[in-house]
Amino acid sequence: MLRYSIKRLLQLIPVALGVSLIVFTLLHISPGDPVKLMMGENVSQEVWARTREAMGLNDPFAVQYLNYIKDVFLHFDLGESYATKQPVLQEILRCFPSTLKLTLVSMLVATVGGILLGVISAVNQNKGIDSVINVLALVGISFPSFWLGLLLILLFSVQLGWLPSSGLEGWQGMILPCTVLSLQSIASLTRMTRSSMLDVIRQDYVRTAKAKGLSAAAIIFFHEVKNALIPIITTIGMDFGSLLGGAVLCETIFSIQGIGRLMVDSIKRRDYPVVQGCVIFIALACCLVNLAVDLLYMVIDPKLKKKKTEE
Amino acid sequence: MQKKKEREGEKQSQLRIFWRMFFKNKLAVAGLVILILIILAAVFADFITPYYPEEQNLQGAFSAPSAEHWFGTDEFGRDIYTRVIYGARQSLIIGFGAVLVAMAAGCILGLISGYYGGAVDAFLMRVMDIVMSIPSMLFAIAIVAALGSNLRNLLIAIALSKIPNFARIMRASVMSVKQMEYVTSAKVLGVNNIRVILEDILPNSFSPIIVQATLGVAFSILTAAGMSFLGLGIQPPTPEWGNMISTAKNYIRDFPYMTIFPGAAIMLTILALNLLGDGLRDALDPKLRY
Amino acid sequence: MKTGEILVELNDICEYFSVGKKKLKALDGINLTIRSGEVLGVVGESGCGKSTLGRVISRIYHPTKGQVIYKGVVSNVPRRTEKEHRLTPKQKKEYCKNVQVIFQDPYSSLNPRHTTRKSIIRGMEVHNLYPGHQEERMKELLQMVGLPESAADRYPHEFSGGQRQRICIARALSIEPELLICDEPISALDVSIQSQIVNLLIGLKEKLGLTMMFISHDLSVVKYICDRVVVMYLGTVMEVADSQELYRNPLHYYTKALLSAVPIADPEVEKKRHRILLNGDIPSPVDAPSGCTFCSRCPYADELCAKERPQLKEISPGHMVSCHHLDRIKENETKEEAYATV
Amino acid sequence: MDKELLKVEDLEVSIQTYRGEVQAVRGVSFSIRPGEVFSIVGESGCGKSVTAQTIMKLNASPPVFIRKGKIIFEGRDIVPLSEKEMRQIRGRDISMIFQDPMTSLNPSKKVGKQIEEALKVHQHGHRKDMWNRSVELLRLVGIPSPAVRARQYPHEFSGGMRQRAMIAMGLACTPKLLIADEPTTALDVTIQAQILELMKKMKEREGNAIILITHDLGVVANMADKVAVMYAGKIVETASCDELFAHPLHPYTRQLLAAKPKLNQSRDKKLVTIEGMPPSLINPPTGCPFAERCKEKTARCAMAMPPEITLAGDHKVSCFQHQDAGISQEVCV
Repeated sequence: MLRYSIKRLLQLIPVALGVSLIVFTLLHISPGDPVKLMMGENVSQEVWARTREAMGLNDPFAVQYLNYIKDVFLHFDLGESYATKQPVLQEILRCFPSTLKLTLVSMLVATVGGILLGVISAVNQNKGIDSVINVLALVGISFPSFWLGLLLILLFSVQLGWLPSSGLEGWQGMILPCTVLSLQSIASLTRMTRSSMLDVIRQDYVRTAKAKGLSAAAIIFFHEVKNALIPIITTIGMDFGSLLGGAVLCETIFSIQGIGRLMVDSIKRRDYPVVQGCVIFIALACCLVNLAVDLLYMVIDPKLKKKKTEE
Repeated sequence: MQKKKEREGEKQSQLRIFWRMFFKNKLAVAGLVILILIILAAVFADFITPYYPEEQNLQGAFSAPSAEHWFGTDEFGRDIYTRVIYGARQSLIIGFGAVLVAMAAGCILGLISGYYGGAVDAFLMRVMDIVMSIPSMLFAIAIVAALGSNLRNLLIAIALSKIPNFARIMRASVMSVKQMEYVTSAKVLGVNNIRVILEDILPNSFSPIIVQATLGVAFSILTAAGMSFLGLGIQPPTPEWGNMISTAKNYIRDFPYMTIFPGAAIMLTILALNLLGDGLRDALDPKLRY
Repeated sequence: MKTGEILVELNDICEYFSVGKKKLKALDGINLTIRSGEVLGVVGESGCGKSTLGRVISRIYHPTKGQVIYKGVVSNVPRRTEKEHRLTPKQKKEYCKNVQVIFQDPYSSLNPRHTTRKSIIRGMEVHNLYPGHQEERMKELLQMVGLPESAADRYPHEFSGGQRQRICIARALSIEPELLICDEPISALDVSIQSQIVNLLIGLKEKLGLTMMFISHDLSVVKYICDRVVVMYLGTVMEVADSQELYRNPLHYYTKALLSAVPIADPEVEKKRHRILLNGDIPSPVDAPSGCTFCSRCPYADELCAKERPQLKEISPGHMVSCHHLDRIKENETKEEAYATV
Repeated sequence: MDKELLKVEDLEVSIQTYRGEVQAVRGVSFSIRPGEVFSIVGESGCGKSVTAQTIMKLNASPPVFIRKGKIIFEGRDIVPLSEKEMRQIRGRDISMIFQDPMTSLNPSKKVGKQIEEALKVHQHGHRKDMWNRSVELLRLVGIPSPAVRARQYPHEFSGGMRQRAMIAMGLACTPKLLIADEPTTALDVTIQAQILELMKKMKEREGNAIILITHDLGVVANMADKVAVMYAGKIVETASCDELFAHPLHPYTRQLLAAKPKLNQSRDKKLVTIEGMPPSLINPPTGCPFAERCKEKTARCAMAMPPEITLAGDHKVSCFQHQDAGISQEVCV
């Protein structure tokens, strides 16, 4: 188990390199001159040339990339923001807590809510409550989250005045952003849990359990849920990524100073080092969460544990 | 004569079973009908809208929905109904275009990866893992940031972020079809690799892709709208649902209807696609057939 | 080629698959011959490698070690040594034409998107046989396997398992192979359908003068159709003999146990039978014993068996057994018989 | 002793499918005495498994419905019983083992726990005792080092071992009836011999009756006291095991016996083939279901279903051939 964890951690290295290469290339080919972006359009020719040399912009692409990589991995230095002249990492770390708070709470809400609704729905297959949950889930995955956000603000902040329309302060402040961010995940998890449960209900061992004389409730809780959750857990890990993506929208709607908002603002300001840093940072965060989920997965599925540790 | 008819009926029956299953699912049919209506509206937008989408009328700005302006007008007095209908064009082009590109590229990669296996497979899947480790929304944002925001770049961005999805599904499907004994027996008969791929593997591994494509269109439309909402997608004054909501956001306290209609249009489209996708999946699933 | 001559020769065939870090030895040193015109039965339990053997002979797999020699020509060798033996693409294709396979699962062995016509004609197209007369040839084949002509335009899912197996047979015979490998062709079918297919195969074999390799776990069916039988266990050959001889006078303890384990549909016989119950399970081929593969379940096994693999020795003409302790087994049996008569 | 343990009367079971209603079981009657091994033999789709699962009411409803009939277990009809009442019977009075030992055990639960669970449902006692009893059961069914094995997961067991564990689970509460649905079909011959031997041994010990569902006449000959031959949802012939194999009366039984080569037969004997396929059960034929494939059919076979006649030695058969003979034979005896 420990060896496997270490192995998986080591596997993160090529992923991190790949991500940084993709992002670095993308921003390298983007239009606009970095020096002019940094120092303004009317910088003198001489200063321009000097800064370019100093920043290593005249080096070949490969050298620039390697230098960047060296800074990132050896010194945790993601460069410096053009706009604020602050180290990028500092900017990111300033914004990250809000994003983390938002996404983790949403993930928790989505996981608990989605699995619960999915189980309820599957157990009452083809009954009234199942249809209601099905319809809600379908509507849920079809709802554009930014639109939902606006509608909720309209209702709860503007009309009723119950909840704040911006920020993440206090539990009242969390309600709207987390609802908006988790809705899609709740809906898709509900659907997945339901179909996974229905798959498991068809399995032979559920019939065996029934033949032993177990009650329906005991079968659901001791035999079905655990096995049904095995495929669900992987999707939760993947979901974290889409939650981070969704956080960009959510932070914009509710004016939250998070990493997504930082990224969008930086794009508009053409502050490329920050964009670069954000993408790499988020990709690594996703990988780590996926790794954590994978390890959790092994704890639940004994077959996998054996297979993976033997490899 | 009658016998021949019967035989022909049997001949297509696999497709017919599929359609019968599909048409039994009323929600799926509803999804298909809504989608067709939306596509028709987008194509014939010129004929079904009373105004031009970018026609300004500052005196008539912010008028509430009325007989003259069904969905009201925006801050420049443009007719929102007209803009919503024209907005469908952008969304559908991006949705279907991105999925077509992603599907073509993904299927080829998945096919190669799944059929040949080994080092090629390992390399391709590693690359896919890397791309997938960036949340697709962020990946699209990064690409648009680099290339600039317009319809073409948005389409490319979304297509690129979707490729790994298709590649993985295709690979898994090819790998399971490859194990089938009819593939082995084709090889034993001496059929060459290319014919085996084209005649045996591709047609039989395509059905999960169809479902994924339908859901992919929905996802692409949502992403595109979200990007436009952030100001990173299609720029005003071109009507697009996402950027319409983005503008409307500023007037939400006083003129909420400006937000409602474009949002409802997105939702209706996505809902239709999801219904269609569910129906296709159920109809293609052999497990549910018996 | 005259009946009785050697058609296929297997020289020390090994087939290893890697499972994680371990090696699964599906076949471990197989030496066999198939003579022209005979029906060779291959029997054994799951994991014994009988299907893998069929797949090596039909070139679906390359062996890890060893050679398949077909009519004196080296035809299947490990992939990396293919160049040394100068196997040209034309030769490979020619080999496909000569050796055909029928698989176990009639549900997955037909492409669901091909009509029967397409399935059958495809082979003729590939090998350019019967140009211009393929349609007639297809009809002839359908009739030969007992299907109506109207079957030509239908898709696999419209047929039952038995009918599909008939289509598979027609497809395999369409290119007039010399050797037909039947890989458990009837085990997925019901008893009443099994007999239809068995009789069809026997009829076709006589009519077309085919050589057949019949892989099965059903010992009674093998007895019914095969001339010679190979008994396999965990990737090695235990015993080879003419069918009559093997069933009357099994020498290897595993063969004895296997035969005695087959239930016979006659309660009178069942009550009187002495059944040898083997201990334990069949080990996984991943950790097969290094000596005699059967030593973990054999009551006669000793240190020698655990250390050294017995060679296949000819005991009487055509009857080959690989066992270190044939004498002891025989001795013990005569004793038991003596007790029984007393 | 003559008291019947289980009596099934005129049972009809249907399955709803999208093609239509499949009449899987069409009027099946039989009875089993305590300690008896009753075998239902037939080909796939003949309704034998549906019958077996219906006795425990394990089928999901929908799509499976009991249309008609009684299942009388120890004098009580269990068809109208509620799910809650059925739970009292399942596992305690009747238990079941299934065809595929690979999928019949929960993959994410230790084998010992799964057996323990079978005990816990119907018995009260200390947890440790229950666990010890599970280990004991595993030992009884011949699993080496049971204390270690009980803590393992099903995927660490081989096929034969899993079926042994299933048997241990089935016999945990010493049921009066064990239903074995193709218990050895998925197993190799030498393992099949072990499992059949085990089932016999356990039956001697526990004295339970067994319903053995199988397609293999060899297994029937080895195990059964009494045999019912099923075809297209109907029982066409019932007799004691010896009687059935010695004097098979129904043409289907006879041809089925002749269609499979026997190990102790010489190969000159030509295999009998039964041409054609079993009829579809969506619109089953009104006459004898076997009429279409029968080599001895007469005009009336396709018209009406032959009634079941009882001949000497409680040998029941549904065939017009024996309708007249039925009386005369009885006179003879």
